[in-house]
Amino acid sequence: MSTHAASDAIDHHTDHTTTTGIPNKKLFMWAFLASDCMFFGTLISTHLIYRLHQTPNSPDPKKLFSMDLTLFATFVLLISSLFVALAVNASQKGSVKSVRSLLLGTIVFGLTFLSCQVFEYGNFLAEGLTPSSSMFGTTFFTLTGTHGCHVAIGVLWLTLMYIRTFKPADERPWVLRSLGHLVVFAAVAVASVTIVVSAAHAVEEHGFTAGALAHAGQHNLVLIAVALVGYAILYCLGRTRKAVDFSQANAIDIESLGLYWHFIDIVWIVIFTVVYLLEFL
Amino acid sequence: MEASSPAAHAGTETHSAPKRSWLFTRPTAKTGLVSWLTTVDHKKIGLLYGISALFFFLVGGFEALLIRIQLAVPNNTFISHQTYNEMFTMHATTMIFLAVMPLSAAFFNYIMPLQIGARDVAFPRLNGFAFWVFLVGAIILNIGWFVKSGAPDAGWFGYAPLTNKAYSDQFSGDMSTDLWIMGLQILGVSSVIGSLNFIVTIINMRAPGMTMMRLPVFTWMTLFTAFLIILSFPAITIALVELMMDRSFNTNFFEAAAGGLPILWQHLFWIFGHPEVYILILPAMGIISEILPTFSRKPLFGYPIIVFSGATIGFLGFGVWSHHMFTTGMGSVATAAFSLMTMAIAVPTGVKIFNWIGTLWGGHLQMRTPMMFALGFVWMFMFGGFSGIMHSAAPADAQQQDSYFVVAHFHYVLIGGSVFGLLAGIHYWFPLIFGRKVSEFWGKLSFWLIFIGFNVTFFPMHFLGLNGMPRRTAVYDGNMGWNDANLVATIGAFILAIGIVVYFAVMIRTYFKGEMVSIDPWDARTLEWSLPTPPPEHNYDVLPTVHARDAYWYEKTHKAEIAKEHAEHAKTESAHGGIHMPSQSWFPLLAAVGLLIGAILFVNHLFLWAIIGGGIFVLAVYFWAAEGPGGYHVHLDGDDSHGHDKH
Amino acid sequence: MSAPSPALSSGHDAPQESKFHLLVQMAMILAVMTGMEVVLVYLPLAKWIIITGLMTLLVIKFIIGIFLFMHLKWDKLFCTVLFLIGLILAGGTSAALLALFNDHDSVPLTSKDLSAITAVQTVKAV
Amino acid sequence: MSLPFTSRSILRRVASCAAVAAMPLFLGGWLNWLTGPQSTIDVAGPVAKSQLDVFYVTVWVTGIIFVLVGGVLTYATLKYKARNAADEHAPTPPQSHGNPLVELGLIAASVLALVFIAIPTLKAIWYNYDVPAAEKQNALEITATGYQWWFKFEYPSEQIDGVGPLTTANELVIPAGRAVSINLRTTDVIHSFWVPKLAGKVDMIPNRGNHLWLKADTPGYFWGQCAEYCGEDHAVMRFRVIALNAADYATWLANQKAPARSVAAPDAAALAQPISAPYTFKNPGPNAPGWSAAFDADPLASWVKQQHPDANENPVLIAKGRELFTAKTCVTCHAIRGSEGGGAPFAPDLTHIGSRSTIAAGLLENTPQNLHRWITRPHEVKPGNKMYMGVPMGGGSVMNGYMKAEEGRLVPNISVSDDEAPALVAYLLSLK
Ligand code: HEA
Ligand code: HEA
Ligand code: HEC
Ligand code: CUA
Ligand SMILES: [Cu+2]
Repeated sequence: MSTHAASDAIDHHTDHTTTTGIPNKKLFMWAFLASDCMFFGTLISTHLIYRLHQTPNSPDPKKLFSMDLTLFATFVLLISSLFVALAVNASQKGSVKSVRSLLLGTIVFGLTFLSCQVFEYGNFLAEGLTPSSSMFGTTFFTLTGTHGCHVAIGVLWLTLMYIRTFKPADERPWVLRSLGHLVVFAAVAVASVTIVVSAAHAVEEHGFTAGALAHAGQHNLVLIAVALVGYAILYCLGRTRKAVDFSQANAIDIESLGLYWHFIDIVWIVIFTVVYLLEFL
Repeated sequence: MEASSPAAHAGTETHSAPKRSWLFTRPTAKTGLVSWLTTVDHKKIGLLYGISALFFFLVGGFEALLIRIQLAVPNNTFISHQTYNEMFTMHATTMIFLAVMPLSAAFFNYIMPLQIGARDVAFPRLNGFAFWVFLVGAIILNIGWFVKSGAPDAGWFGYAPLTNKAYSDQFSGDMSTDLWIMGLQILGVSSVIGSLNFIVTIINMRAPGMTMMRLPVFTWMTLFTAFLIILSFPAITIALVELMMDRSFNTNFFEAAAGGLPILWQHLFWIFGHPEVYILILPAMGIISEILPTFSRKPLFGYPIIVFSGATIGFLGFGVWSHHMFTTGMGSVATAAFSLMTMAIAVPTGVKIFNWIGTLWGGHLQMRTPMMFALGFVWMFMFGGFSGIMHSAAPADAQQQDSYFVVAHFHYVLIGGSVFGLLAGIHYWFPLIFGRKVSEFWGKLSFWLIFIGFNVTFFPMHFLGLNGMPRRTAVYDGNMGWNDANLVATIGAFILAIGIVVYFAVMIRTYFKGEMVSIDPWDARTLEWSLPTPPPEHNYDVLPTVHARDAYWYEKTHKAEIAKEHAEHAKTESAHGGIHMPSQSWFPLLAAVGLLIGAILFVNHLFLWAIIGGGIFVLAVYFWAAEGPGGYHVHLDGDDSHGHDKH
Repeated sequence: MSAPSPALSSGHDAPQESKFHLLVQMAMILAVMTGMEVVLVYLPLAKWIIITGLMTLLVIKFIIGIFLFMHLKWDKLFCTVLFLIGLILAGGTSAALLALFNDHDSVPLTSKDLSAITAVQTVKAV
Repeated sequence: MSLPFTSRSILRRVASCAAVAAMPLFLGGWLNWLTGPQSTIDVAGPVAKSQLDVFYVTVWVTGIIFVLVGGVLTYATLKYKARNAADEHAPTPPQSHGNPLVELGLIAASVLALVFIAIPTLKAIWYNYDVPAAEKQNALEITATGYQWWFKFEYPSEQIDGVGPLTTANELVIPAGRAVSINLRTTDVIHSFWVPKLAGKVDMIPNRGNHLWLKADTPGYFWGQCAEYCGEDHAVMRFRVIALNAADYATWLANQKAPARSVAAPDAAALAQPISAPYTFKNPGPNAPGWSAAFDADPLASWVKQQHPDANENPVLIAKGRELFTAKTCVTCHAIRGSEGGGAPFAPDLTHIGSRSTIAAGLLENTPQNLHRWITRPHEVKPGNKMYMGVPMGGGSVMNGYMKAEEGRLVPNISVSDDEAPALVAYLLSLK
């Protein structure tokens, strides 16, 4: 709670204003994650229970799942997890620059993961598997969708944190600009994801050829334009040279975010094994 | 109220540098509507919880009276089947989620930080948010009364597939079940957020010297309750999500024809539901564990064991859920396992009872009203616990499940237990909170009316159950041998209602006209009583240092030592810039409003529009984060030498 | 309550540097283990061996995740305890649920294998 | 501070007077309040008996503990209570903190007490689960299916050629002294099968193959009721179980397996005559009871009487009723085997409705008055019942009943007037 200026050696593992020395935010996150264990525990159990007793019309997940895609998504999430871990590390050393790039990296990988999921959903829907078509669809979409929502919230949080690092040190009005930043960010993210997913679909259909890519590009000209303009704006917004109000003292914020992100990653590790791999036996 | 407090006439000064956008101008009103809407003071939030809870207690009680009138005589036509079903659904939902839980939360908020010697909870704005979200949930649940679809009517545990669209929605657009789902979901969010806050507060915000094994038992029970909440609510959250998916997006979770398992709902619900009943009782046990020592003038007997048994009850409580499902054909092994686990809970619970008696033993019992309610609690809870044990024997329960025997059991533990405990707590802490004391005569009169009315209402229900009367039945025939007991129960309910009315009338009168008291009217033992009444906004002028378990009792017996210590600490504290207090904020309220708008649109199946609400919510949270915790310093008039420092 | 321990501030900077490498290495180990999992699935081994293997790998990944990536190793023990309460309860609840639904009394009427089971029962009864 | 002593003693006196006054109520009530037709105490079969025995064990164990703990509590309260001003201001008692030995002893005692409960509990759980092996061979199998808001009973061992198993509704007839194994099914929501005097309940859960077993020691007539909340009419979803000795059971079976009784129709001239109803109908209003003390005096005998055709039955009315039954589209839902159409599985089989002692799911006794009331005003008897509202068939389609949905509103579809009803009543009652 202390608002005194950061002394030169901040101890990131103990907060001397609290009784136990554990920073409040960290304790809060761990308690929340304990709760989230029950959340995902019951949700995954639901899926497994329905897998245990399949209905006769149940589709064969082995035929639907794409091991390549899932594996790719898993690695993507793993790398994003590493990035966020490094971001925490960097923030504790107070290097705002590397925090920013690491956060950006996490965001990119988080979005890539979401793109994979969108892509996968698209394939499943095309194969006729919908949330209401069968029990497998119901539990699969609900489980992975809930996880995906957690990832999306995580990406939003990461983005806000990223923008937060630009908060000027003086009390200049900054909120509106930050909101603009966020909106452009969101537009770019949505546009990029859409483009990538449609490119992936094109590649899947026609093979990895220039023609396929060009075809996908043609269909998404507007989006590509939006994305390019957006990137330019983001680049400008990211060029602040002024002093910012972000220091080692904020490491705990990054760390809380990191805890959340890692946990989602770990949940995915569980999902990867019990929802995907087990079906291949 | 704050103004009348002796120490609170204080200079304040904001923390942060001057140039702030109007968006982030922190509200500073200390009285009036705005002060309540933007408050982050745990005591004000506690009062908000308390008042809402008591209001809903009356509403729930009113619904109960309608139930009792309908059942007074056989084949009654006072209300229709449909209305009756709405009544018991809403009665239970209201009593559990809108009355007892928030009333417990009121005590957690008001008393717990005082007991651990803190100035506020760990996340003050989050605390305000939890309350507003609670109110949103309460509103959503009760909208049904005012719209065409009617109030929720699927029973308080909403067994699938009765909640599926096919059965709740057969001939008309019925959104009452959607309201129920959304209301509970939102209440869950509120409870979990509040509980996370309490956990962090208790672990991290204790005054120096307040080790865990010196925590007052009420604080311990707050901690356990908070843990039960954060660990059990996720199960119902998932169940409600699945149900919501079924209703809104045509998934199959509980669609038997598509392979859905309605029994899964029961498991998920009771994985939450059984811990929930301990969520309802542990706070009351905590209150009782404060009152009995105070009025016996002795420390709590077997403190460590009481604490440990609280933890055991909480933990075991997660392993017994299927005792609500003994009649669902689980198979012998599962039934036996849950039967034995349930019985095991009697041991730690018994330990508490024994220790409370041990506390009385050899004491000087002062029979004040809170003490009467506390003793009433011990008797009635024990009685209800015994019928719980009868349920836990699965073969016997096959005859009792869904009969009035269960209704008797749970009202004994819920009213005789939770409600008695909470009513005792109101009496006990009233002088601290409002500086006035309830008249003993009227207090005791209300106690006896409630006690007698309660027993006359619910004792006969054991017989009704054993005589085969199923619960949730709007009418019964006159040839079943149930007429007398039902009539007696209805009469009892009215005695009980009179008792409650007396109780409330006395409270209101006392608030305005009651006998004024000064510090520590009961000669109590825990820290909160060292405060002036009502406590100032910053609670403690000087943060206390705790030397023993009954901290205030120790202070009273070591006056000189403590005075010296206080003086020293006061000096250091003002050298550090005075007392730091968190700033008020609009954003918790705003975020909750966003939630309300989104939820209402969602239950009307306007999914895209609901995003508006979500947007308001996200924006409010964003501003909340951007405005930062803020804060200002209070400088007590007493030590002017340190004056209004520049910061 | 807790006195500031002198060890903490001294052992501060050096481990930070090595922590970077540690984290990168851990990510690589996790990646390798994920690869192993996938390979394991396709190996011609008995089902129970594969499942045991998968679960072991899962647990190890989980532990690396929480202790190293999530810093539990360096944090106060209480954080670990706090999280484990949730984890153990969730694990226990899930296990109990699966056991309950695995019981033959719980085989749903729509189950694919119900016919198989009734067949077995009739064979036994005869 | 302290209370005026006078008012305290007045309070106490009032309280004890009330307690004394209540005593006979509770003690006398004990008997009256536990012997109803759905009593779980006054049992009539081995399953209910085993459950009752466990219950008594719990009552004894907890009762003794209650007396002991309550006694100590009372003693402590009375002994240590401050009675006067001197007590109030006495110096504080010794600040003692606890006694581990006492605690451990009490914990051990509690565990011991629980063991006493646990052993019979475990035994009974296994006993209740299924018919004992020795009786399995001889057991009768029944399939009971819950519908919103009535019960269907099928006898898989009693197949009728070209039809399937013998099917009845709302009254389950079983042989006394023989174990009955009941499969519990439902097609809509959860219901629960509960005949307190014979056995504790087991739920009927969608997509779940539950079962229970029970046995009636002697012939008798038993009340049962749905015990899981199942929607609007849960309160009036009842049924009966009739246990007969072997010979009576065989007779009953033979009669039930036969097609519906057909009363020879009189000639056309007789049919053309207007016939006045053999009774005058008085509408008793919604929720009015449908039972009579005369029936309850000896329900089994009353049931037996119901098996035989009424001596004064009027063939003209019956024939008219039979026509109406088709004309009013009752046949689309109800099966009357051997005469009108096949009916549908979601409505009670009416082949032998005249021989049942109750209608509308055990709610009303099967008398002309009550039948009349039911078929003219089903919604007053059972608001929202599916015969009135129509039966949902899944996928949003509905088999229309007395009402049908039109443009989102319910409009009348079938109506049976008070003048038409006597014919239908006569016909239905003739189906013995
Ligand atoms: C405050 C809430 C509360 C509390 C504390 C309890 C406490 C207990 N409950 Fe209760 N219960 C409910 C609220 C509560 N219950 C509700 C709301 C329902 C119904 C839900 C619904 O269907 O709507 C319910 C239903 C319910 C059922 C399901 C009944 C059914 O539907 O068929 C069962 C079954 O086992 C049960 C058992 C118990 C037991 C064993 C305890 C034990 O914790 C009690 C332990 C206490 C004692 C035993 C007394 C003191 C002990 C001693 C003096 C020691 C010595 C004693 C012995 C050795 C026996 N309860
Ligand atoms: C904490 C929980 C709690 C509390 C306090 C109560 C309190 C009461 N309950 Fe409740 N009850 C439940 C929880 C609770 N109940 C639950 C969980 C169920 C199961 C529901 C289900 O099956 O789904 C249930 C069901 C239930 C039934 C069974 C219904 C059925 O199965 O058909 C009955 C029947 O008598 C009943 C009666 C009462 C009575 C008379 C009170 C009394 O104690 C109430 C006392 C209070 C008052 C009498 C208020 C007095 C106020 C006024 C007179 C003023 C009114 C003014 C305004 C509204 C402005 N309750
Ligand atoms: C939509 C289908 C439907 C139609 C049409 C219908 N019924 Fe019914 N009937 C039912 C259902 C469903 C019940 C069970 C109602 C209950 O008890 O909740 C029932 C119950 C009965 C019963 C009581 C049966 C018992 O065993 O308790 C009688 C008698 C009866 N109907 C007669 C009639 C007559 C006469 C008509 C025509 C005028 C008719 N029904 C038309 C569906 C129908
Ligand atoms: Cu069927 Cu209640
Ligand atoms: Cu329970």
